[in-house]
Amino acid sequence: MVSARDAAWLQLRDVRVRFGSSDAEPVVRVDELPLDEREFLGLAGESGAGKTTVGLTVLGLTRRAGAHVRGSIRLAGEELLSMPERRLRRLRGSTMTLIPQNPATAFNPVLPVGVTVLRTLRLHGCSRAEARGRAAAGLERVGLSAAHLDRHPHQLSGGQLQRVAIALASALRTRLLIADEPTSALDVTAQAQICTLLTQLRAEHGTAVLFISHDLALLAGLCDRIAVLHRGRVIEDRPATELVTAPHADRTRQLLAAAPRLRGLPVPGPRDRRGEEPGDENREARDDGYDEEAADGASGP
Amino acid sequence: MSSQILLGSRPTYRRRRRVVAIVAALAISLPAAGCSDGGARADSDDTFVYLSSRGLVTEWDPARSYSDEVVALSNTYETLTRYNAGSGKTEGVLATRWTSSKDRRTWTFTLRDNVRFHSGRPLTAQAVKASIDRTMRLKASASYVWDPVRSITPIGKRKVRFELSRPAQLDIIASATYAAWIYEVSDAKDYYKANARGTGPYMVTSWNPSSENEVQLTAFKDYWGGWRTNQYKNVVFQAVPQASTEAQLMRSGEGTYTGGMPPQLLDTLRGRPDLRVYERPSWQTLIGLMNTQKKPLDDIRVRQAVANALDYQELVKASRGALVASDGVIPKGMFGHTTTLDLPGDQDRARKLLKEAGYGPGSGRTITLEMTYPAGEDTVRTLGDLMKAQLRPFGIDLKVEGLAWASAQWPRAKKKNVNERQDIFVMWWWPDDPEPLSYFRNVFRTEKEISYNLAYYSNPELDRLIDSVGALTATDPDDAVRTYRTMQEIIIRDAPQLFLGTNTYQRVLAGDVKGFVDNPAYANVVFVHDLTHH
Amino acid sequence: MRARGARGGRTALVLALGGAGAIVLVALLAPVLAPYPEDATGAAETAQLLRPPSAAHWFGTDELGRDVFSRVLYGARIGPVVAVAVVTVSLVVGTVIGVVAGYFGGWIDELLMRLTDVFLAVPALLLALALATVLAPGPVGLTVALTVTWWPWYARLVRGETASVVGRPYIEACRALGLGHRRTLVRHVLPNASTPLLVQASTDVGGVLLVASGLSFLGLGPQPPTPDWGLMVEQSQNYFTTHWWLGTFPGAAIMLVAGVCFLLGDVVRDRFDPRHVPRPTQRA
Amino acid sequence: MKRARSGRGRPMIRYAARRSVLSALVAFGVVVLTYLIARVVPSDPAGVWAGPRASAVERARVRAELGLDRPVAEQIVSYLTGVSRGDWGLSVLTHRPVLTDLLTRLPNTLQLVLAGMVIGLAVGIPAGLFAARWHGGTVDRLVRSGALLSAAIPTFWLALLLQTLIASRLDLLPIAGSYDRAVMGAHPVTTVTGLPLLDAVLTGNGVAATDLLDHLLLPALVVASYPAAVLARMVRASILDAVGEPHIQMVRALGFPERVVLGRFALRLAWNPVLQLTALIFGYSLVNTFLVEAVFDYPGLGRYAADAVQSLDVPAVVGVTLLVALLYLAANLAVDLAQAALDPRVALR
Repeated sequence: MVSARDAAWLQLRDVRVRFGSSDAEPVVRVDELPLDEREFLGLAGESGAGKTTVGLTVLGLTRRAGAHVRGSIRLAGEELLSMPERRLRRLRGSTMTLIPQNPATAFNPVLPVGVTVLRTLRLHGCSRAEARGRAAAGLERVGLSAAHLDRHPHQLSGGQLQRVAIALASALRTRLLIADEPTSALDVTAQAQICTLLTQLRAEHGTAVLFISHDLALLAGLCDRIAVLHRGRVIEDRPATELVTAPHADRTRQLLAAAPRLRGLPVPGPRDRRGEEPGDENREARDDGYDEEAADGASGP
Repeated sequence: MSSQILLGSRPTYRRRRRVVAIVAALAISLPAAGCSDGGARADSDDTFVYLSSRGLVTEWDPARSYSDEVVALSNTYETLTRYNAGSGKTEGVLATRWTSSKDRRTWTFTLRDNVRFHSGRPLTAQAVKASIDRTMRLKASASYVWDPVRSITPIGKRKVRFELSRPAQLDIIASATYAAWIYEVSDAKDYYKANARGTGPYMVTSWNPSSENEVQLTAFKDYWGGWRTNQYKNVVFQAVPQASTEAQLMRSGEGTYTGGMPPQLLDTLRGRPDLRVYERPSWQTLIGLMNTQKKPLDDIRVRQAVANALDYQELVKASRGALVASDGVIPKGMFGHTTTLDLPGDQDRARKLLKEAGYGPGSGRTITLEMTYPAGEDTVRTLGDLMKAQLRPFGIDLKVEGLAWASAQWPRAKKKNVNERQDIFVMWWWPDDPEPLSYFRNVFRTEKEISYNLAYYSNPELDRLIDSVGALTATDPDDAVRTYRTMQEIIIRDAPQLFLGTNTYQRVLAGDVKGFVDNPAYANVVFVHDLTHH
Repeated sequence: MRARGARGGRTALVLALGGAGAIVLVALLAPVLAPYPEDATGAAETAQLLRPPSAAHWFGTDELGRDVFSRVLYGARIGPVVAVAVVTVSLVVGTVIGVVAGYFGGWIDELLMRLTDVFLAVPALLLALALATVLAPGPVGLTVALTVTWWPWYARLVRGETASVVGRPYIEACRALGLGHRRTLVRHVLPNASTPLLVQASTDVGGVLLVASGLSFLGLGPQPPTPDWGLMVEQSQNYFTTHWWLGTFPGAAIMLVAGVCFLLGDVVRDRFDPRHVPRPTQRA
Repeated sequence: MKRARSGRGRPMIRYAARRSVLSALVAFGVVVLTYLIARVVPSDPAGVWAGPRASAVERARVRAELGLDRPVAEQIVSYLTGVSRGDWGLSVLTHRPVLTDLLTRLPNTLQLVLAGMVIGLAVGIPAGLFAARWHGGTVDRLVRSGALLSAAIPTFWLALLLQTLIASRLDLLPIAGSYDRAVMGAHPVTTVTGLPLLDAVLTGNGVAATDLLDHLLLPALVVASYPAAVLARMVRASILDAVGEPHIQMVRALGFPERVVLGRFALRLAWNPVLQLTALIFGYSLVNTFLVEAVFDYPGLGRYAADAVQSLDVPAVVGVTLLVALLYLAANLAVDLAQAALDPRVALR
């Protein structure tokens, strides 16, 4: 790889993530994965390839699940892996955050969504009034209104909830979004809307996005670059169009074959509904080595 | 309260307060507790705190009261006379002197001057007549003690004459624990409620049933006996169900008197300088009544065998001070008492009797006996377990059951079907007046409707003696003593009763109380006006 | 972490099963194990009153000179047996009522469930208290009183499980195939309800023991000289400050047995129903 | 938006109405049940009333006065109509209206139960939280075994142990009772709410409050033992259950410290089960106080019930049962409604 990449804004190097014991077979073996500001990086791969683990590792959330992480992840020159939890925590939300897979389960079901939104803004230094203002502005930008803050998750649609999540990221002026299959639970219209909003976000705040999906067609239409993950390794990392039109690796080809609908077309399209099956998520979570409670909970209420 | 007690209790009190202050500060923010221990305890000095194990007053009417409230009412009401168990004589209370005709059928009582009721009205001969008449008319409580009285006539304001239908010792009757109080009479509804209509040294200030400090009495200013500074001006009756709590309250100086305490707890109070333990035998006897109408105890030999099989010394020992051995039916200190009776307790004889009756070890027949006792009596329960162990070698299986007196033990004893009744009925007996007659008349006289003859015993010879001995006591005391002896011998011979023991009163009082006399004629009553402190 | 969880689970399993086994053994072998078996059945030894624990009397002697250790051992034949009996009978009664309510639904369900509501609205200890005063004091009366208060819990549990199973396609299929009610119930409905029942029952043995001991403590259980633990604690009440050993050991025995039952319930639950959020066992 | 709001209000009202009607039905059933039980008791209320040594004549008089000579069916009917009018009959033991007796005793018991529940919640919830936070660690193991023990410990035995150790041996707290007579005599409490401790605090009567608290602490600790245990277990399980949920992952990714993630977001999910449990525990504790009061001589409903049971005071036994059942039903109803308010999904079910 080119040495200029060393200066990338976010740089993963020799990252090994193991679950169970420190000498177990690593589930993630990423030798190198850079991401620049404003860049959209698609992270593709079949279920169990370790996509989500990479995303959570960047956020520093795999350690909590009992993972052993080695290597280096630098963000704007700062090493995240050796960073004390307290500082890392401050980066979460403000500098980087997660756009969840299934918005219906990503908000506390017994709290109005506004509670989470406002509390987050206040956590990152907003005053009460400031938080309200920013939240309202963010919501308007995504086509919602401040009134939606009083709603409980079950009173909002999946697309609306996902827009709330993006509005929050926008209000926080987050620089790095880990979007973990953010559209897999949504219908086509909502999917398109979300992708548009993410692009808008980049335009306004220079946000970089690590977009995790197994849908190469979707990634191809949205991302600058796509990295394909297989068994925890990056087997291909190239500009999006290049990768879609002329894949090098067999796995990439297989992935493309799995999404045959709109090969090469840079338009987000409909996709299969696999991601909606809880069992599937479970399997992935468990392969990633989460502890039992976490895995169990993932199936949602 | 003596300085000793204050000094003794203060440090612990302080310590307690500090801990609580910490806890309080943690738990809730209390307003600053600017309290002084001394101020809080100021009123205890002239308050006599009577601890009792259960709620006290269920009946305020002095003509109907027949239960625990007697300990309170005896301080608010007075009788014409009071029996002094020490001297064996009656002493004047509302009456100053009394005379009787030779045949003991006419009695004249002279009333004390300057006695006033709590209402302020003076005590008159007319009032005495009215109150005793009402008590007799209501036929409640122990009003039967007045049965010999045919008429009451006031003579002037100060004298009352009683005409009797048979000879009787009326000065003793007039000193009875229940139904002998002199009070103001009214038909008004709730006239006798949470108050006193008597002449006694104390008036009722508050009654909070089902609260801890149930009854509070305060001094009656115009009491004829007058007031000195070191007398108790207030009396509180505090219900404390747990004996261990009573012990603690006595130790901390919060209680002035407690009447009954298990031996192991009493031991922890002995020898303390701030407390004093008074012990004396009472007139309260623990008796086991054997069912003379139900197999197998209908067989006199089996009854005698059971009576002889028990080891009474061991029972007394197991009671650890709560009991002394009984000398017979009549307890020590009472008219007619004798120590020379031939009481059962011969185990060899028990074996022989059982063999004759066809029971006992080796006969292949076991006797199963059901014994009931009033629930809540720790000592009796212990004795029951011990009796069971003692009777086992004799081939007798004793089943011991503690039952609530009024709702289970007594009703069961009165069941129509004899076979549903118990075999042995254990209870305490004590007299309503200072005469031994009730130990026989109430318990062993033939009864048409069952009341207390729970041995279901009937002996015409004994009945005849019971009917005559009352009058005899009044006219020929020596003959009466002989008669009582014969009566006791009959009971021992026919064995309807087990002489389990006589209760020893064990009272604990604050060490500075002076003048306390435990009078068995008034079970558990403390005449607080008689006491002084400091 | 997973390894540790498993190891912790195994320790609990060993503790629970070992404890339960030990309790059963003690109950069975009490006459052999007790140094003074006659002390548990109504002997008295007035030469040995209230001796503190010693080599001869491990738990000391009581107010009648009886060996507390022997009595505590014999106590394993009373409280725990009552508890097991109560749970067993309640289980049977509750299951029948619950299955009937859940399977047939409609007004039968409504009627039976309102009936259980009435029973459940009166806390068990209180209802048992009222009942125990009616019934003759003793282990049998205690068992009856507690059973009357306990069955509604199982009835409700079984009804819920049954109702949830009844809606499933294979039961519909059973009905469509013309299988009899009884056969459908026994073959297909009951097995589904058995796991939560088993979990609840093992926990409840401990709960019932505690309530039964409470009633004994209030004097509504077995009568003296029965070496029932609750009764022994009650009898020791006025001795507690001066002769601690009288009440401490029987009380500890109750705690031990109840603890083992609860642990057993946890272990069974972890085995069969790992996602369970515990519901409190009814103790009052 | 309008649609959503009205949609939320209506099920709530319907839900509340339905729950209230059901509660009333159950309450009626409880009256019948308790009366039937009490009627089976072969007792002699007149004998209790007239005293242990009353004559047959006197007992007959009392029997007629109390209406006990009438047919049983007639007695039940008159009892039921009486209850609805607030006349719960006369206690044969105290000779006073049962309702008056009960209301005299209720504040102490309520105070005890509430104090116990407060301690139980204050200990149980944090304990469960800590156990979940350090799941699998030493804290967790301590909490779990502690909870197991305090659920398994017989209430009356714990009461005796604490009484002996803390009150009797160490003399740190009073051994029994609900107040010190001397203190109350010098600093009487003005009645505001009826709960003595609360009243003392409200009226700024520090001395009395301290004394009342002194007496309340040990019994309340005993009452708290079981609630604390169950709550700790429940909170721990609910939080562990929630930890794997995506929304917990989400708030972590938003930068909340673990303390807030568990203590605010995950615990919020446990509110409903905790509430439900609290109602159940309330009923349990109400009756559990019977045993606690028996040991600590605390003059509440429990001791009243024990006395009533002992002397087969039928109207009193029925009265206590009814009152406790009503309180329990009321608590359940309140919790059901609170639950529906906290989690709007409940009312829709």
